[in-house]
Amino acid sequence: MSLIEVKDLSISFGAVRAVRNLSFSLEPGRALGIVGESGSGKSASAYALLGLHRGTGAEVSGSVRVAGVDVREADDAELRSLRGAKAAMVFQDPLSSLDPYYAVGDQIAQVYRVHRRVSRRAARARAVEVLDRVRIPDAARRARSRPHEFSGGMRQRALIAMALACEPQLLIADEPTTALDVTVQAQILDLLHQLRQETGMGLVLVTHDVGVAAESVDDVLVMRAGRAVERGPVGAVLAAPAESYTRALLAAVPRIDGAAAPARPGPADAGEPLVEAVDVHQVFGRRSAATKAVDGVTLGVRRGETLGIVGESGSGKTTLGRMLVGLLEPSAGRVVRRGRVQMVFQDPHSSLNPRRSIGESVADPLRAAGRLDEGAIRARVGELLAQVGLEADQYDRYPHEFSGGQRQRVGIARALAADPDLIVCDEAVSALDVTTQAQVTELLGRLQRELGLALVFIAHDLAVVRQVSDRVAVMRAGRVVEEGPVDEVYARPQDPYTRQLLAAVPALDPGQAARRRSLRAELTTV
Amino acid sequence: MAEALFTEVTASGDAAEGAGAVAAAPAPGGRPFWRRLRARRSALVAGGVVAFLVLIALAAPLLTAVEGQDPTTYHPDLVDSATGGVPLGSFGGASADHWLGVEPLTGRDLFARVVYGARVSLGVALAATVLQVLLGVAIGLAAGLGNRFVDQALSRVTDVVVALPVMVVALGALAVVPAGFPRPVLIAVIIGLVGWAGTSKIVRAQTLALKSLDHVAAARLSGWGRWQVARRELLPALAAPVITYAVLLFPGNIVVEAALSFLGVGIKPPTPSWGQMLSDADTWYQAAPTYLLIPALLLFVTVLALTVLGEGVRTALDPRAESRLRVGTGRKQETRHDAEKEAGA
Amino acid sequence: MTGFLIRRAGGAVFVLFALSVVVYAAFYVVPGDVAQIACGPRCSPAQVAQVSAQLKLDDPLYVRYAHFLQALFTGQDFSTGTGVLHCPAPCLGLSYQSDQQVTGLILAKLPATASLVVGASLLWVVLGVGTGLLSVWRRGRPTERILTWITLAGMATPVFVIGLLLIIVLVTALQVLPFPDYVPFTDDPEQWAWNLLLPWVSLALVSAAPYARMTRASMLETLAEDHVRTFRAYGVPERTLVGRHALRGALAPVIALGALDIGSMFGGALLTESLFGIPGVGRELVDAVRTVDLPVVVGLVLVTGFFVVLAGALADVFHALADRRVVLA
Amino acid sequence: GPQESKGGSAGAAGTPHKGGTLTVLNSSPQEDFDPARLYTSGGGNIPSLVFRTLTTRNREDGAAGAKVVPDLATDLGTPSKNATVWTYTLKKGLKYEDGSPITSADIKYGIERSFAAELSGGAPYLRDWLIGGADYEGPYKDKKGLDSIETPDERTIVFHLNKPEGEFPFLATQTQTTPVPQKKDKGTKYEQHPLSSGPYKVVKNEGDGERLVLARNTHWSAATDEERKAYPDRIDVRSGLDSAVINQRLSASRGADAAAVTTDTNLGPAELAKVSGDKDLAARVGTGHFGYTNYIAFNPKVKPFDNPKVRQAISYAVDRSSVVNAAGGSSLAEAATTFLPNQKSFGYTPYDHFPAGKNGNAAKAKELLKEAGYAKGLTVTLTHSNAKDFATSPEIATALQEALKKAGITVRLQGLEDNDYSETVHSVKSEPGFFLSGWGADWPSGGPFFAPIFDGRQIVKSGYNFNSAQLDDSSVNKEIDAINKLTDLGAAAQRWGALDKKVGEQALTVPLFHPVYKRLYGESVKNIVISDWTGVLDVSQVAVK
Ligand SMILES: Nc1ncnc2c1ncn2[C@@H]1O[C@H](COP(=O)(O)OP(=O)(O)OP(=O)(O)O)[C@@H](O)[C@H]1O
Ligand SMILES: Nc1ncnc2c1ncn2[C@@H]1O[C@H](COP(=O)(O)OP(=O)(O)OP(=O)(O)O)[C@@H](O)[C@H]1O
Ligand SMILES: [Mg+2]
Ligand SMILES: [Mg+2]
Repeated sequence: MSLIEVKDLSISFGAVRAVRNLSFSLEPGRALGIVGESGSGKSASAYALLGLHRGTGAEVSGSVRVAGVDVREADDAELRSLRGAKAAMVFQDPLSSLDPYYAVGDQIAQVYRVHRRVSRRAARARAVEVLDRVRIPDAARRARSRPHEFSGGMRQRALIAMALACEPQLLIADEPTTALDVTVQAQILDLLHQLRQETGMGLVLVTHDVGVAAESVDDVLVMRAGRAVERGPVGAVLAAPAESYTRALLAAVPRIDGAAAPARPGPADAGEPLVEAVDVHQVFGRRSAATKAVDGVTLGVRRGETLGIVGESGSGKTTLGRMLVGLLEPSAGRVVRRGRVQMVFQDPHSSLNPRRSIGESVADPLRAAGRLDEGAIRARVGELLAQVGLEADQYDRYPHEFSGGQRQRVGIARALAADPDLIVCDEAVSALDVTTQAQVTELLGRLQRELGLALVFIAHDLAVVRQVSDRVAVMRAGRVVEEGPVDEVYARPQDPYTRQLLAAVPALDPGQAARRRSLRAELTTV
Repeated sequence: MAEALFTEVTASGDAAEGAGAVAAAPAPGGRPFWRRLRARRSALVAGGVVAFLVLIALAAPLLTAVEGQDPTTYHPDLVDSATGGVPLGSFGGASADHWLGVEPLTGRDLFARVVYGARVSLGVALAATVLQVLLGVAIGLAAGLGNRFVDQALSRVTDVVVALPVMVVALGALAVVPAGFPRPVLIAVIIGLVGWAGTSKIVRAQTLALKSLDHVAAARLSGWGRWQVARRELLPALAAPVITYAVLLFPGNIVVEAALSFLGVGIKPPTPSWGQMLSDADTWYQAAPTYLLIPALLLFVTVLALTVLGEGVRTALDPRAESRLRVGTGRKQETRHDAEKEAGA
Repeated sequence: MTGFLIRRAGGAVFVLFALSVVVYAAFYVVPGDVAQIACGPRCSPAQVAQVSAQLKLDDPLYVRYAHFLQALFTGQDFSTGTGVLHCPAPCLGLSYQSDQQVTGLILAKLPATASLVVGASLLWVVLGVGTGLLSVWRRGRPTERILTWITLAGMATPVFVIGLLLIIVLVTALQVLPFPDYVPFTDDPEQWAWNLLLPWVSLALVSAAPYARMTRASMLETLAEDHVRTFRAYGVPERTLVGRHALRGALAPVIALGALDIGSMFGGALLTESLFGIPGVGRELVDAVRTVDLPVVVGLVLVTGFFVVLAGALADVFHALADRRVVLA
Repeated sequence: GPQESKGGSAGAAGTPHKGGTLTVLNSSPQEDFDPARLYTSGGGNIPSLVFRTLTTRNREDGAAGAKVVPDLATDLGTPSKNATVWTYTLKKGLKYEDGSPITSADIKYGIERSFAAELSGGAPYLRDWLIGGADYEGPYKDKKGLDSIETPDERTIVFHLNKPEGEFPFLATQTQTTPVPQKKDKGTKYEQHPLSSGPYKVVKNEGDGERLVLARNTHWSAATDEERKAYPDRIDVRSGLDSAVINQRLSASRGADAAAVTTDTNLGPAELAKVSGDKDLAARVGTGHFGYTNYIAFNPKVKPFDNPKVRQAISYAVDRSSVVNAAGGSSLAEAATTFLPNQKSFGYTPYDHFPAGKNGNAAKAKELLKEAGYAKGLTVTLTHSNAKDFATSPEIATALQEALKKAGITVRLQGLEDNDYSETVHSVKSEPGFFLSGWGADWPSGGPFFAPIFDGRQIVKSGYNFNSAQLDDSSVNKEIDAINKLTDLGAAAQRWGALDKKVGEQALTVPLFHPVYKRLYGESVKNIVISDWTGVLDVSQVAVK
């Protein structure tokens, strides 16, 4: 019997038909990757596997069987026994997927006790065990920490630990690595790989990143606009895609080791930097609780130039970006700005006002400038939305009606609306599938050529950074450990940390991925 | 390359259909808030009730003219003087002349007093609530947005206001303000001045939570001034808790007005108010139940209607509420959901 | 934490100081001749003047305020006619009307009010939060409807009406409860609770509705959050989601509201106190205001102000403990 | 005429026995328990169980209860020929609760300490009447004592007055004549445990008089005290209760409440309505008449009330039945046309100079207004208090407003908070022209009832003034002096009545009503006595067994 059997699944949110006639199946122990552009219905399909659309406004039709349970017909109790015990899910957004009020270990223990009749103590012990299994250091102690005391990567691992608690036959992971830097991403993917080998569970990995899929799955399902476009063994599909869309998707994947980016025009003027930071520091909290988020950084960005910033999670990238645009006053040092600045925010959740339509948010800078009349504003917003691959008539829709990637694009449109001289893009394309990503980076490139726009491009995806940047700065623990022209740094990394980062980048070729995995193991054990 | 791909994708027929997946529902008529509010039947009914009460208050002279009574004329002949002034006849002396009967002791027409009382009670409570909300929002916002010193200072001032007995304030105010000053206005101002602390605390807490969100930062980068940012990004989000709380303040204010009457510093007679009626009627529950029940019932209806309306407005203000409400009761089966849809179609 | 406590203590001093100034200022305008009231309406002007001198009412208000502050730190001596009455250091003075030490007077009244407020607040929080919880978990069921209506009706009815109706029903008609008659906890805890039950219920009924509404609103907010979806996806039953996760999220606003209520109730439970004859500070305050008994008013306002500040600070600490993301500022 | 005061039928039945605990449910606490600070005769019900005085009120129902009788003294006092010197002799064997003897020096000291500013609150008469009283500042400041009180021996006390006062025996009922031994005086702290001379002593006084427990004073001897019956063994006073709750408890009469009375809470109109519908309850209601008049006061110094026609017009326009209704109905108020209460002891002489009938005579009022030059009507302001007392309160004011409307007089209401009201209407400087007022007797006689309101020499320029019309008429003043000389109280009463009738012609006040007290008591309460002096049930007579 198959672990998953989906037939003719369709999901619609009111007038929006997110998934249409999707059918696929998964055998026990196998791994399926669902890839596709942002907004193509990947998350919606994954939710349907556990019946999570129940009670929401979504309408679901077709048949879904998971681990022998007919998800659409099952009653509440039956469904509950499926959820977590036989099939567990790791959500797209690790930052908000844990309850802030309870200790991580207790949350795992709680889930365990829902499915196993064991004592509280036994459940806690089990929580420590699985936390240890996902390599949370000092698991017994950290089980008592609350989520906010965990870094992003640790939280993601805690969620996986929760999924593992009841030893499910199936793990559904929705973009488990999106918000993570490459080193952590690699750790998580390696972990999933290992677990699968050890427990023999099935895996559904939802991702927009073909590279991630290539590293971790047996089969791949390519989705687009709610439909399955192509499916087959991962090696075959990636090596010889049958569909034009899949080909386009693969072609758009930026490569770290491929041909160098097309020759970029040099900075428009070599004069004074547009924005300049001189020995800036940022300290959060006071005395014993103080965190040095940025610790003495000096850098400048010229007109028409792109500065890439990479570095591990928590290294101070966002904080630096906020200081550059003036949202944060440096605790020490100074920032000089000689033009209009904008920012694309890292968290697509909080960067859009949930109570205002996205069109209104994009129109904000236009209205603030006060030069255009109502009609012209609407027209201009429509134009901007189209430029980032959204529809002009989505003006009146609200943020929650968009997928993660779509929201990120709204943020970019808003930054562009202000007609800035410099944009700080904080993980601006991290949740975008490669095609959309390519489209957006191309747009930014064009604006840079035409208007002399300067960019600060913060990302964990080294390949994208390489593609768009002139120079790159590598940050660690609030300091810039290495800075230089992008080819220079990628080709001849000086700092050991930079080397570690480069080794963590996922590869498209499954064979190469395996080689890298062992290489990483060496690097980390050394 | 990427650009080519993009054009290809959008040009293909498949993609055009795919666009349907992300296309918005056809542009709705009217502003979304009103559309969402209209969609909630309970809110409409409640709104109707509130409008009706307001109408009664506004049309008080007209209504009493129709009845042929006024709220101040004594009818000593309609009460039984020997047994403490109980209205003669059943149902508190209700008759064709006196639709709701008469007040014990005085024989004044109860209907007239109730409709005129609506003017004062609703008016005072509304004015007081508006004042409380305005002050509370202004001070809460200032505390939430200001620097540490401003925040500390305003928070302590809030504490002082919470701790200040309303009696002391009322007595002081009554002594200072000239006797000719309209009393309902004065009472509304007093209640407003001592009762904004709750709102300001809520607003401050919310502001602190909200101001760290990126969309507020984005609005600042858009070039708005401080006030504009507050108005566009903070106030809409504050509206929900503030409305929830204001709906609670409103009946509270009616009761405070009653308590002030009870303490002798309230609305001046012979002006009727519901609060005053309630505080006069408390001992009459057995001898003349309608005297107590009518204002109590009206007050209850007002509160209920306002609560439901407030809930409706609050939800309608929040574009996510539709899915949010259902989330709470996530027990409905998808299949049943479909079946219902079909049955309804 | 220590810094927080120090700042809060400083804030409290400021609040209390401001309160006493406001009250002194109010007594410039509040009508009522203290000496005449203390002496009685038929006192001759000469006698009133004597009383006025005896109470030191002839000094300008700021001088009296200075004396008040001094007495607070150094204590004060008063003449009883035959001897001297020493009022030790935190001396709030003597009542103009009854010649009692204000400190003692307040200490005598405080336990009753504390009993009333603490008991009632427990009850109203349980009732309010419970109703709010049910209104989310059992939306539309009869129990929920009834409870919601009861709390709303409670809010719409003055406490003197509710209390009286409860007396009629529970005491006079059904005879299940005694007429409330305050018994100090130290005398007989059981009788204490039994007698306070009715006041507690009355006060709880009129105060519960805001908690129900706030709980409901924040629970709905929390239930829509991502982490609740996580637990739903792990088969955690709805009951646990509502009762454990959503409720926990609703705690902060409820605590904040509670602090506000409990603090202000210490000065404001007067209607309940007078209806049930509970010898508490609320009634004392109204009497003191009526008789323009400045030392008693100042003393009571300071004590109630202290509770307001205390409740506010406790709420902040609880909030920070419950939600570690909050930094005490 | 007045209805008879009477206890309810239920309690009157059955012979009273000693024993048991009497519960008293009150709304106001007994804040003052110092004999120097109490105002009314005997200090009211509860203090009168602890404090004996030279004379006291006769503990009998109705009019007989308005008589003054000896208490500590052997008789009502021996006046000198012109009634300026009064001599009293104490009974033999009088003792305090500690067994020590009561002496005349203690009574002198008790009176003296009531002059101390620390112990203010008593009635003004001793200060006004005793020679040197006006300047005496009490024994704490002025150790010499008051020369006008002599104690030639332990059982004799002599008072020297500055003018003839035939009503001195009434004054001697006040608690200032309670003996206080100088050695036991603790100044303002004395009230915490005052030394008892009566049948009960204070064993518990909590919350400034909120909770009092009285137990038998074993040194009290019934043989020396004809007035106090002292049936119960204990008296438990609980105050600070809401009046509605007190009446609820008394009507339920459960447990200890069956043996409960109240000394300060009347049945309100709403409760009366309920009680009168229930036979059992109605039988447990005591009715009393206290000498009190509620009236409209004019200040003729303020226009247009300087014009007697205007005052008369208003007198005619008044609708007494709606006023009586507003005061609680005919069971709780009796319409009044005379200033003096409708009781014989006050010298009640019926008159109605401006007959308004039951519902007012608007026609006559209009006519008078026309004569006064207000043909087109008149607008006046009526000042009242906002207290919920059914006396000077808003209900009464609005009733008048409505009645005067019919006569073409527009009344604007000025409701003042309690303190503000007292200060405003009792100060010559701020006194309004037209306000609600009331006056009660310090003792049941015309003297203290009539003189403070109409005696020109009692106008107080700074301080509380009760002569609201500010009448200073030498013929009135002379007659007052003449009556004060009379030691024959019956003859005096007659002349007070005549004087009232004469002054009434000036329409300086419009008498509205005399209140009637109705009070519930518990099921097992016996021996209800309600005198016209207090109008309320006398706790010293009550039995619970
Ligand atoms: N609650 C909702 N209301 C309306 N439309 C929605 C809702 N949730 C999702 N959608 C729409 O459904 C489509 C599919 O969304 P889904 O979240 O499955 O995308 P996705 O493939 O996971 O994209 P991403 O890679 O960006 O996360 C999108 O067009 C989105 O706009
Ligand atoms: N408001 C704040 N208060 C306290 N500490 C903060 C605050 N913002 C950031 N930090 C801390 O500062 C450090 C740098 O954070 P920052 O967000 O700049 O990292 P980042 O490089 O952007 O990481 P990521 O890749 O995860 O986004 C982290 O340790 C973070 O915990
Ligand atoms: Mg998704
Ligand atoms: Mg960041």
